[in-house]
Amino acid sequence: MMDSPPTSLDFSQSKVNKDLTNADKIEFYRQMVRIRRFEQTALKFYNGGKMGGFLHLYIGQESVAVGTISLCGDNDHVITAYRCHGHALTVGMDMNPCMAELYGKATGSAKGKGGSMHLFDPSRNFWGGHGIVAGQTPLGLGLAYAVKYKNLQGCCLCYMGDGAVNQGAFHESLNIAALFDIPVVYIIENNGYSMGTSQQRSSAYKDCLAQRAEAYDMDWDLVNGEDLYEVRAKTHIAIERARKESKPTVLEIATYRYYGHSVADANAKKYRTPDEIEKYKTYHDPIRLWRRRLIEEAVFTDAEADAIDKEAKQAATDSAKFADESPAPTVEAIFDDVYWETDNNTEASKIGRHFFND
Amino acid sequence: MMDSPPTSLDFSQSKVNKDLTNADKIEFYRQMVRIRRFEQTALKFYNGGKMGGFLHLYIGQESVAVGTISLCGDNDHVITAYRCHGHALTVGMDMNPCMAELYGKATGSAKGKGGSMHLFDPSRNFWGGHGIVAGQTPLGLGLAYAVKYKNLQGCCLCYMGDGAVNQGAFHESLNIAALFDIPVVYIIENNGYSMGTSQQRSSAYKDCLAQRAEAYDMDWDLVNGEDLYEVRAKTHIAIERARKESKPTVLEIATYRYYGHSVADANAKKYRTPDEIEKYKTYHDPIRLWRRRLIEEAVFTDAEADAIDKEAKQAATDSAKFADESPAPTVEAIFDDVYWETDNNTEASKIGRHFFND
Amino acid sequence: MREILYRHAIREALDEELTRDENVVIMGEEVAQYNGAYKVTEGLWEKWGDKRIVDTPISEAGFIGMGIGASMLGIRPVMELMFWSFHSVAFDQLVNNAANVRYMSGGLCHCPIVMRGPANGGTNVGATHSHTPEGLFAAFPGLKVCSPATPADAKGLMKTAIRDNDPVYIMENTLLYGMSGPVPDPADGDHLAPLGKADIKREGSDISLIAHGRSVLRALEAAETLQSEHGISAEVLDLRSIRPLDQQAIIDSVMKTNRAVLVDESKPFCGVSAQITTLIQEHAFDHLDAPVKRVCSLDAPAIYSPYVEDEQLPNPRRIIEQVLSIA
Amino acid sequence: MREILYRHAIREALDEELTRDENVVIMGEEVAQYNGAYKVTEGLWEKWGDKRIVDTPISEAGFIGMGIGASMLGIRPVMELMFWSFHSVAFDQLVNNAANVRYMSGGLCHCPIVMRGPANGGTNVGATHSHTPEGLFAAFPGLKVCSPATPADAKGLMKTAIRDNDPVYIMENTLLYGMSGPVPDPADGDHLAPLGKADIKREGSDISLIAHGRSVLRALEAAETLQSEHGISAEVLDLRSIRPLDQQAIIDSVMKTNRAVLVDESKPFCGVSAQITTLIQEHAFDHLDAPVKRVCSLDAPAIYSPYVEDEQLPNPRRIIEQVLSIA
Ligand SMILES: Cc1ncc(C[n+]2csc(CCOP(=O)(O)OP(=O)(O)O)c2C)c(N)n1
Ligand SMILES: Cc1ncc(C[n+]2csc(CCOP(=O)(O)OP(=O)(O)O)c2C)c(N)n1
Ligand SMILES: [Mg+2]
Ligand SMILES: [Mg+2]
Repeated sequence: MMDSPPTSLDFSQSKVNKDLTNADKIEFYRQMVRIRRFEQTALKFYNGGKMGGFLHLYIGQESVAVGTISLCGDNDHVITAYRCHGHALTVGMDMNPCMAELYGKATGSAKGKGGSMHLFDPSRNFWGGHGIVAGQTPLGLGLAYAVKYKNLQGCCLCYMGDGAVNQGAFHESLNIAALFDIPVVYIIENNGYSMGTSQQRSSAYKDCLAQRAEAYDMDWDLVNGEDLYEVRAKTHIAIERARKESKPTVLEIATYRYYGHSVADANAKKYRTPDEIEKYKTYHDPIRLWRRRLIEEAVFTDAEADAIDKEAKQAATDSAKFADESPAPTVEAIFDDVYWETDNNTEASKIGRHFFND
Repeated sequence: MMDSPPTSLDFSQSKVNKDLTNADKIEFYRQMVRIRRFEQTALKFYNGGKMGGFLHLYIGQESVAVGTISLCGDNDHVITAYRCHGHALTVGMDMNPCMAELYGKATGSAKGKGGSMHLFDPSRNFWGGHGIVAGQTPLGLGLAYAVKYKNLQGCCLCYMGDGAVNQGAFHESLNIAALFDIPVVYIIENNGYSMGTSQQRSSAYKDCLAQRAEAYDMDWDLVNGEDLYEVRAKTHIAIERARKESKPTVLEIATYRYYGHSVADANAKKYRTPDEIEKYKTYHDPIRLWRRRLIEEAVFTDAEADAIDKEAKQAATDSAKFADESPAPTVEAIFDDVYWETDNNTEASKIGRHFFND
Repeated sequence: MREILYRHAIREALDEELTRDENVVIMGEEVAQYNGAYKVTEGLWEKWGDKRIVDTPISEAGFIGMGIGASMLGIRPVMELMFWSFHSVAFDQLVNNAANVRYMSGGLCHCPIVMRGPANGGTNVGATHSHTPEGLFAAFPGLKVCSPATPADAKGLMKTAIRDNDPVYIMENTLLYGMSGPVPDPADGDHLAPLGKADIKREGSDISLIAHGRSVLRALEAAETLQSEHGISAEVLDLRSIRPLDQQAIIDSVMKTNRAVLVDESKPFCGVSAQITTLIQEHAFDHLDAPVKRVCSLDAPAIYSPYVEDEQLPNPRRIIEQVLSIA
Repeated sequence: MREILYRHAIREALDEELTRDENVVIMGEEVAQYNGAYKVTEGLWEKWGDKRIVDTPISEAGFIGMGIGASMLGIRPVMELMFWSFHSVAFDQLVNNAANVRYMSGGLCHCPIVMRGPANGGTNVGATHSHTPEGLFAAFPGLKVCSPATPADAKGLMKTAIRDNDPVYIMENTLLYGMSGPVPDPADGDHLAPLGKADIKREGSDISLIAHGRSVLRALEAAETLQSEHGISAEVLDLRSIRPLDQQAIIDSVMKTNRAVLVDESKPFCGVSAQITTLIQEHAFDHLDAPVKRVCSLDAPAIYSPYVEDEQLPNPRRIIEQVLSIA
């Protein structure tokens, strides 16, 4: 994680990165900044009592979602766990429905039904946002299975945390993925901790977690998440393997979260030293590093970068205003979205009783 | 499995085998033969309509239970799946309660409540007989945990089939075993098939299934199950590792079952060629090989071996008679053995209603 | 009408739907090359091949979750649980992902999947293999559950379920697989049975026996005896579908007979029968001449012994006893 | 009497039992070094160390199964589920191994284990984190289930559960953790509350409100309003234990008031309230002046929105509405 040795390879020269236009590179910056600004704003209003439940911030991990999803095409799908804001914004969801979802408003992407852990946008091939640790890993397998079933060339990127690798469903999924040649790419976003438990205290492993793939004769790789070029280069290999050979991969991307497990995490600074957090922020922050890199490459200027930042901040603020002013769901709406058939008032929905409130 | 190359090492010279007396060696023969005769008798009466449900025969695999359990001491525990007759007899259960359990009689080891899949004898450190594939693997972990918790030097041998390795609970158990240094020895009895599905069609793996242990930085070994000496030698290492270092191991023991998955398996000769079965019986039968070995070693004569066989056959026949003549459980007995407290008529059992038949 | 076996009725349903919709895929342990542990899928792999009929490893959470994920992208998986009892190792996928994904996404995802397999006691396979979880799953809004008692209903409900756009869990019965009954000829058109519609399997006026699955047959047996030996005319209402539930049919029957005995193979505590009792007492309170009685499996884990297991299940003797206690 | 928080009452129970019996071990995610996700186990790791207070990986099936196996050898594990909702990934261990191992072994094994953790809605954590599975588990013979509403009961039931020789599943409530109430001083002796004994939390004569867990508090609120605004004297019976169940107390109360409204945070279909309704209508049929009514969580997956979740749960308004409909 934060002590990963500086990469010796320069991944900017990988084909998939060399082909990038300046506009592409700036767009990645913009996406990362938008995630951060969105979440900082969310944090502020969460603390201000505008939201309920949990708020799991992605801040510090932005390069993972942005780097990996930047490689996705029309037939590629994305599914993740509850720490899902970054993926949601990167696939292209607007801030407004995302923020409104956090607020629990009717204008939220899930009409206020899902909350922070459950952002979804199937129109952008984004299948959530899932709260049960590793519960999404078989679903990701299924999305990829469907892509293959339909004879499409595509894959599913299925994200999870380092703590999630110890759920049985993930292992069942790995075996099936390898056995059936399913084009799924499992991405372990290894931020070093599952809640207050360090990787060392939760997982037995030899060199790294991704290596567990070997048990299933599956390819894997370890990625330094602070370098967007490396994330893209290595993920690209996995995605191509999925698309072209219909073979799965496990990627482990070393990253870090700046905040607690969720905003409610009272111990965030107990199980990690403030020093550890500061060190990461200073030397490994993916946004800072990318910005520096783009300036070095003369892709943009400091001023241009600042403008992007300002714009992101404004968009986030606007989304909070939008959310705040949006209507809450009605109590009646509790009964919508349970059954497709009742929602669509089909013949099937008219036979028998579906709901039982008395 | 049947094509495993002949072992180059002579495991009879391992310390744990060299220390064996002739009586010990004969006892192993006796145990294996007793399993086979018991099951042949069970098969006959199952086909004669004396039992219900399933009957999963262990015939062909006898050397696994006998070889491994022969190493157990007072603080070692055994738990297995539904194919449990071999383990039950080897830990020392009498044939009578075992056969009566198959018959569903009140004199059965579980009073007719468990049936063929659920033989138990905690007084002999034998914890079943479990029907849900891999469901026993966390229990085995717990038994070993308890041994360690009590500061005893011992372990738990936890058996499962080759198909069971793809259940999530097993992987969760492996991680915990390695992480917590639990003295559990997982023994995969690899008979090549889970029902009608060959190992190749159910599992993705590199060289073998036990190798999955590497994912957890755990020791493992591959064992040729037809050689009792090898089974003992390699299992002994694992058991010592558990007892002395409190470290888990995964052992994969190559073996074979002669009959179908259960007696009801109509396809037993479809997914395997008759030739494959015959070849194993002829060249790899563990009882036949052991007998030949002991004759070569001049441990016993053919006539003595036959006498043991005859005795086992008689004991099996007697147990069927015992079972047949035993009383069935009463309908009232259905409500016993649900709660410890009601069984023991404790204070706690007298407060509130525990059963709800109206 | 031609008579076919319950298992063949289901197979026919699967085969017809495989033909109708190329997105239908059958998945489960031993469903393909082995022909199904209970031969429900016999011959389908030979006919349809590897793509449409898929053998899976013993990884229920993994492959059922895979089916759910695939269904979100428009595949229509029909997943066999070799026994419904094995729901326990896939419970999260079954009750969280399948039931909630539509809700948590605000209606953006849907999950047109069918889970099927046998769910019953009576075959001496003991406590871990004899669950009847109709009520367990019907308790989760988002799921639909049905339990056919006859070959015709088994076929009709299966076909409807596969076309339904919500997750439908169909609980069959190993003891029914070998029973035959009339099923309309495919030549006469699609045979569909609606979810949510109960079926009066026997008309009667003195008491309502309300049941589902194999209990319907036990209730019919009891009804014969009640008529011939006690002069009691029992109506037998087959729920067929537990959720959606044909509440109206239940209430109508009880309003006619003023008495009800529920026959339900699940355990009594919080079983389907508890839910039906609650509905009856609420919606037909003034029409009840006696408390609703229940005949469930005796309240202990399923016993193995072939000598007594039958007594643990609802049987005509126990049904008649309850009827006589209130008639 | 001193007042302490519900969470501290539980901690005190754990601490006392850790002291009393060296075989008691606390296990779960974040229970040790982190002090528990909801601080129930705060300070215990510091006091008792690694052997007695064990942090586990996120492997519920694995570690709960481990606890069950250990309990068979005489350890007395108290397992924390960070949320009871996570039962779904450990269901097989919870309902097959823990509930059946005694039965399938003919009484040779026993399983003195406690599973505990919060089981409730109302904290805006959505459909996968808001299960109230009291009825779900009580449906399995072999298991015991309780759900304390007050700090005193939380402590007393916990201590009894740890000493009980059967598996006991205790469903707490995150919204109650921060509430305080009188709990007897340890100096005055062991404070134990029996499983299977309901507690009248408020005497009344016109109607019985029967509840458990946090619903008891909602029922008490409703009772106050019923008295002050409608002159209706409501009795509030706190079940405390769902299995074993104090059926007598339920029947006694209904025989006195002739009317009952059940308040139960679980979903209505096959919930605890359905079981209680069934018992009441059977055992107090002639004493009921009106149908038993229920106030459950509205029958949809738990909604996230803080603006409406409270309306999905039983609340005084909805309780009063049901009472007035039959009073
Ligand atoms: C099955 C299950 N168990 C426990 C939890 C509670 N929980 C939520 S997140 C979490 C930690 C997960 O850590 P990790 O996988 O590393 O992801 P991260 O939070 O670091 O992104 C835990 C224990 C849960 N949601 N689901
Ligand atoms: C969770 C679960 N899924 C499916 C089954 C049905 N089943 C029982 S045994 C078996 C095959 C297991 O094969 P293997 O593990 O190789 O053991 P073997 O029978 O060869 O000893 C299956 C699929 C089950 N009992 N439990
Ligand atoms: Mg993490
Ligand atoms: Mg096998």
